[in-house]
Amino acid sequence: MSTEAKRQTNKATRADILGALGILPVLILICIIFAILSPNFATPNNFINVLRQASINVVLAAGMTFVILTAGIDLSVGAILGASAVVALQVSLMPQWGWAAIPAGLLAGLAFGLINGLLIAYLKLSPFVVTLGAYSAVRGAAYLLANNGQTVINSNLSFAAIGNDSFLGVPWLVWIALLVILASWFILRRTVLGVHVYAVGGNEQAARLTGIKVPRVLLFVYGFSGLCAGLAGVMSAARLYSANGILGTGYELDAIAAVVLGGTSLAGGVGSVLGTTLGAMIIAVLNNGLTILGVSSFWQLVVKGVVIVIAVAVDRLRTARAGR
Amino acid sequence: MSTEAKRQTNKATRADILGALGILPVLILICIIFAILSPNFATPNNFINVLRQASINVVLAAGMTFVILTAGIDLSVGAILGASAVVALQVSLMPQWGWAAIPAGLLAGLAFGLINGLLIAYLKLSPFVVTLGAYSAVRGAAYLLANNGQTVINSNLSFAAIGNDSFLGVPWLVWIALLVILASWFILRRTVLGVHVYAVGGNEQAARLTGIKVPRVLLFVYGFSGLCAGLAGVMSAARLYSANGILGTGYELDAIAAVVLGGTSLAGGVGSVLGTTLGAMIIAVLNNGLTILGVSSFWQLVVKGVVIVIAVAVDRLRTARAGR
Amino acid sequence: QSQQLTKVATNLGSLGNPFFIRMGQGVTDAAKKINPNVQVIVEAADYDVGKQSAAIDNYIAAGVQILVLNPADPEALVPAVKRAKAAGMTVVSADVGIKEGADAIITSNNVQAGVLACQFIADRLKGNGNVVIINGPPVTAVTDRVAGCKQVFAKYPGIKILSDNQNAGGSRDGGLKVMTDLLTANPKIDAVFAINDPTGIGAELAIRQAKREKEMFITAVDGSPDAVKALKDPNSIFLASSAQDPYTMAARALEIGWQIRTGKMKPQTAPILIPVQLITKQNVNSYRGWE
Amino acid sequence: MDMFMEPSNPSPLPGAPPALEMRHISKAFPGVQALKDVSFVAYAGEIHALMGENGAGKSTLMKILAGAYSADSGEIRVFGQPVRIAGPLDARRVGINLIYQELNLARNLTVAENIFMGVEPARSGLIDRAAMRRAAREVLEQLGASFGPETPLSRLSIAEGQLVEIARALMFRSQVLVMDEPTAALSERETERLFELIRRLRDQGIAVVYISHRMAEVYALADKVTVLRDGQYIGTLEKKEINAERVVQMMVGRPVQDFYEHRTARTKGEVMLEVRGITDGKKVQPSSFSVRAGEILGLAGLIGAGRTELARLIFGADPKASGAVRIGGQPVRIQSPTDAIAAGIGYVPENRKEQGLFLQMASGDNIAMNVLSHYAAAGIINPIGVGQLVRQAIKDLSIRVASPATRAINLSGGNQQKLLLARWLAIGPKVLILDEPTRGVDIGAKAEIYRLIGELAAKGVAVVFISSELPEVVGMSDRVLVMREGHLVGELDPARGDVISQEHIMAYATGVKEMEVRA
Ligand SMILES: Nc1ncnc2c1ncn2[C@@H]1O[C@H](COP(=O)(O)OP(=O)(O)OP(=O)(O)O)[C@@H](O)[C@H]1O
Ligand SMILES: Nc1ncnc2c1ncn2[C@@H]1O[C@H](COP(=O)(O)OP(=O)(O)OP(=O)(O)O)[C@@H](O)[C@H]1O
Ligand SMILES: [Mg+2]
Ligand SMILES: [Mg+2]
Repeated sequence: MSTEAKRQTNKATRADILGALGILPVLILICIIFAILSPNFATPNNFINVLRQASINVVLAAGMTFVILTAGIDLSVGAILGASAVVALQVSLMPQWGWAAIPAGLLAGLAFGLINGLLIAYLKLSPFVVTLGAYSAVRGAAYLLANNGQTVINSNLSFAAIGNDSFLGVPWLVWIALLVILASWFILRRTVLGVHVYAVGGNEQAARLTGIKVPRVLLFVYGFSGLCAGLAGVMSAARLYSANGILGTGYELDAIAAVVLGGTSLAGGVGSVLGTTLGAMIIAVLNNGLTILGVSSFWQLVVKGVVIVIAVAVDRLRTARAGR
Repeated sequence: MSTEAKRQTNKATRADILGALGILPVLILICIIFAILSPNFATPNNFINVLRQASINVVLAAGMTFVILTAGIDLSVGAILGASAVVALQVSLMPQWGWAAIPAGLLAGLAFGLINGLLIAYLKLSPFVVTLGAYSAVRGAAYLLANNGQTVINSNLSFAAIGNDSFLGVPWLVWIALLVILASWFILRRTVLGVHVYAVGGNEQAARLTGIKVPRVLLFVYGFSGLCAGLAGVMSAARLYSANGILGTGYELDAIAAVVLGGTSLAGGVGSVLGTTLGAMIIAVLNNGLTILGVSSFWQLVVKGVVIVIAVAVDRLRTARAGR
Repeated sequence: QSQQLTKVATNLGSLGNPFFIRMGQGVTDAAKKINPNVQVIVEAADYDVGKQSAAIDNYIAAGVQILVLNPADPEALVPAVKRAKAAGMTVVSADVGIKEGADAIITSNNVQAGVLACQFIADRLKGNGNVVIINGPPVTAVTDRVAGCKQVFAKYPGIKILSDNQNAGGSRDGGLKVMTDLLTANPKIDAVFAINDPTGIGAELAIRQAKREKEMFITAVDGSPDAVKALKDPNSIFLASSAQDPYTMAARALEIGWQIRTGKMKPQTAPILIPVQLITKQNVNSYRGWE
Repeated sequence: MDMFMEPSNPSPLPGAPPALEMRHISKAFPGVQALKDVSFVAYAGEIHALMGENGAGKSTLMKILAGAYSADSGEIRVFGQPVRIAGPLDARRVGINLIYQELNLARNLTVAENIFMGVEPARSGLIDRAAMRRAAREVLEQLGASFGPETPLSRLSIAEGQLVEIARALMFRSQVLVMDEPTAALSERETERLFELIRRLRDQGIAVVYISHRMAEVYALADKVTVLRDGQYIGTLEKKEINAERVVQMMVGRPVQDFYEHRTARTKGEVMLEVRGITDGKKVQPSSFSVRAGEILGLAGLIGAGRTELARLIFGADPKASGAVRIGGQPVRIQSPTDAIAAGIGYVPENRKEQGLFLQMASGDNIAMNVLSHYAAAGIINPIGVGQLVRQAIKDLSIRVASPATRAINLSGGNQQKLLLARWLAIGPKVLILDEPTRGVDIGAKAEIYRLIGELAAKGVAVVFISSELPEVVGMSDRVLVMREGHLVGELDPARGDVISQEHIMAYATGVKEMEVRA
């Protein structure tokens, strides 16, 4: 690599990181407050713990980032997570097919995502409508797949290690989330497809007029989001040794919140998966810290809502000031 | 009124109705199918029943229509409904203050809505973020207001008639919903403010540069949405003689679905409250008809999701065809 | 009144919980015994009073004859139940009682369930130790259990409740999440009371994750197959569950409803209490379970 | 309703204070000092042209006047009275109206609603639609608009939208009327009509501030010219002092020669693009023509004649009803822009912000967008290759940009247009269709764009050059086709003895002369 190219790469990367940094001060502030208020917060163990708790949301939110970058939205990821987890568990219980559990879970997620994508890309339906429909329909499917609303349990789950073991002291769940972040970052920043994702979100009409196959890009992002939800489903299943139809209810809002906290614009075209990761960390730290402090569930809801708004407001003010 | 003005009025009204009609064939089709499949569906009593069940969603969705017309969104209406219902009940239990229960519920809704509006209009935060924060924070407030997660009950509720009595054979709940529709229609079509709502949704910059006080318009729509949610909370409380913090969970999605089914564009500027009403009717009819047919909850979810997507797709194809 | 049972409905807490799934099956099977062609509507309100009230109106419209209702709230549902009664429906309140209006009430005693599970804790800890209560959605079935539990602990000054205000949503993943954080917050925990089996099993996963299974044990409420499995596992720290029998309870509710409807039994306001039985590692083999 | 237009004051008394006085205005944007101590004076009853390159600060100065921005320092006086303008309504209240450069219209509303946006006639909050319609119709008639007040704006073209903007400004009694490039989207006939109107307004004693990049218009209209450069006031010329060289020199700081002439001797090759009977079954009637390699074919016509639609049909952006396209003699199936690009056709759309640019993305990405896959293996981009391409393009087209990472939104209009040209040059097109490539671009940048087009043709590209600015069509084209109402109605081919002139083009475009195109 020539030095100039390297410099350019570095610059782009730095811009990336700086953009994502928007929310970092808020995250650090929250951590400091919790560390002061509770001696149990700032321990290595709890750090790992927060990472693990963030991991599933990170995976969902990575997929969501792609979707939101194209100015879309995916309300169905929570439902897809549930359905995929159920599929993975059902397959894990089939005598000869246990090995296929993970692929089956991933495929289920991908399939649901592609159906969303087909409707959005080729029938040109609004993403909100399609995934709102899927939010309901896939949730129903999840219950039905779980033998009509039962909880599917497998105490000898072949892939339980994913959910419960560690590698180099870091849980597998965290490694997986890390891998998803890296892969997403790579796709968005280093591939043609990634540039096209930004282009479609930035100006769909212009994208079409420069020959970008917009429907394919859309199909990809919803497929990818579904795949991420499927992976998150497998991760949940591995962690819980079980799955049922209700699993993942409301997770879509956490994923969207992570993306938005991370500075990705709902209008599309602007944002990064690094920001999303920080956004997911804020949510995880809040959940963890407030529980450690013993704040009641009701007050947790209040604090979380207020912090989300403040965090975004701070980011906005900071950007406005820096802009001067 | 001059004849020209009258003609004009008629024309506008007709355009309104035609626009909203988009979804009417779908509604009629669904009704016919249910009527064929179950003798209990097409009875006068059940008709009233469906209207009553639609009423609360209609009120929420009317407020949501204003918000979505400005290209915004209000995810907090379900939570505001819960909090307002709790406030109304708490006040109704105060010895001297029973009469103030309804105003208190409405005011609570209005206040939450105005807080949303202030943050969106003056801090220029994204509506999605603000109301996502409120979704959590107001829900927490609802639990806290209900004496820490209890159910607040008043068996001698002074305004219970609203929820349970009828006038001219039609439940008060339905009259209220009707009133809200008419008022919304009137505001949107006959007042300057209404035109400004459409203008802000159509082109915010143009609205600003022509001297429309965009922040005031936004404050109004979120305040109005909050007020509608407060009213819906009072209606729920009246129907149930009680309220708790969980009340209204997920209602925001039904309200948004009604608006979107009714042909209002999430991009803002296009749509009508008549369409929203039909959208809310579709949702109510589906809930009612599927239950009457004895379809299992799981399949209900599937059918509802699929019908939402199909309804919007049919509308789209119809519009595309007519556009030729 | 028609002597043919054609339409039955049951409206339950949440279909995300195996307990309610079993209740649905109990109602369905019992109704099919009376008339194999009966139509049974099984729905859940997700603890939402408003949704449940609206569902009851739909049952009235559908011409449902017997409703087995698991009220989201014992008082808030009274008006809706009265409407159903006025429309000629027979209403039996199951699992959770209802203040007035029902033809019969058949409940497992949730307060007692909490008492039994927590008495087990108190006994095993010999009245001294740190406990956490993993709470759930704020509905009476849950708050009663917590109340029963606290009644017991109140008698033991040596028992310290470290946490009782965390809502784990009554689910396995919620239990896992909340317990993980509670473990971080509290370096020394001796016992855990979870408001239902899924929460308890989620908590056990968290404890194993933290490798602190030597330190504490868990009790819960339900007696679900899941819990039975854990109780039979010698390594499990899930030691006791206040067993309810949702299937039998729901089936009984339907049968009673049918008897009242056909005049073979009088409506009654006194609740029929299904006693709760604490199953432990010792007696689990004689427990019939939910099957 | 005192805001409505009424015949107003007679010509000003000598020694009367100027209608508008802006003193020592400064304004900074993040990273840009847009205006530095600019003063500007306009008298009642004069048409005062404001000129300057892209980014000189013309629009910013006027937006401050109209209350869209607030100045960092400086003072504004109207007829000698200091006024405080904090918002758009303040400006209107003192009789200042601005027609913005970018259309400020809501496409979801009707024409009348757009005209009255923000100042709807009302009685106690209830809107008076009849009054609104009546007044709107009057103004539209005055402008000779072909549409009524109830027409939904979404049905109008850009040009017609521009008329709505003008109507909006005329609706209210103005002391000062500012028009920021009002003719950018208009063609000759509308422009003529607008000029008549502007002169009438001047004669009624209104001070008209007119911003344009078109020298011919300034000649035709202006009583005075004020020039800005880099946010600074350079000078003001009286009518008799106005001449092109002088103005241009003030604008760019150096002399510029006659820049339209790029019709260098080029060898024209074989027929490269051949269009046969192409039609959308709606606006574009079956059209046939061909362009040779190395030829610049001008495509002229009045606004709404259907040139853009024809170009989009060829490019596959809209579905065709029938017709065929050949490239280099080979039939090609074009159903989407992707197909067209694969066949070697490039298209620079007429509205660069809405249809061309990715404003939030890096300039480099904007340039490389079409050829990313050429610099990628298995979909993974080789940043070195792309970097080289981008830097070369920036150099070749002398695009003024801080770095390839600068977002497109931060570039001036001319440089944005060059980004688009660079994007299409990168694919090495056989055919390039340019739709109004110089719209809203300043003189200096225009000259460079002309040079680029000339070079392209010299390299053997077949160029279709769509423009509403007749001087450049005349100056650039080897051959001219004229469209009217969806038909190709005339051809001016010097090789067959025709003379390419504005008069001939207008004769066809307006239907004075008619002839089917020689295929
Ligand atoms: N809202 C804004 N934010 C930041 N910079 C701006 C903004 N508006 C204008 N500028 C910058 O201010 C300078 C002056 O711009 P302005 O639009 O006034 O130029 P102009 O003379 O009207 O150019 P043109 O002929 O292209 O319309 C430019 O450098 C421009 O990039
Ligand atoms: N009736 C219409 N409905 C929708 N879009 C229109 C309509 N008329 C024009 N447009 C669009 O508006 C844009 C610009 O309109 P304009 O009047 O410049 O059309 P045009 O036919 O391209 O004119 P010209 O032939 O002079 O280029 C074009 O993209 C065109 O597609
Ligand atoms: Mg300008
Ligand atoms: Mg055009």
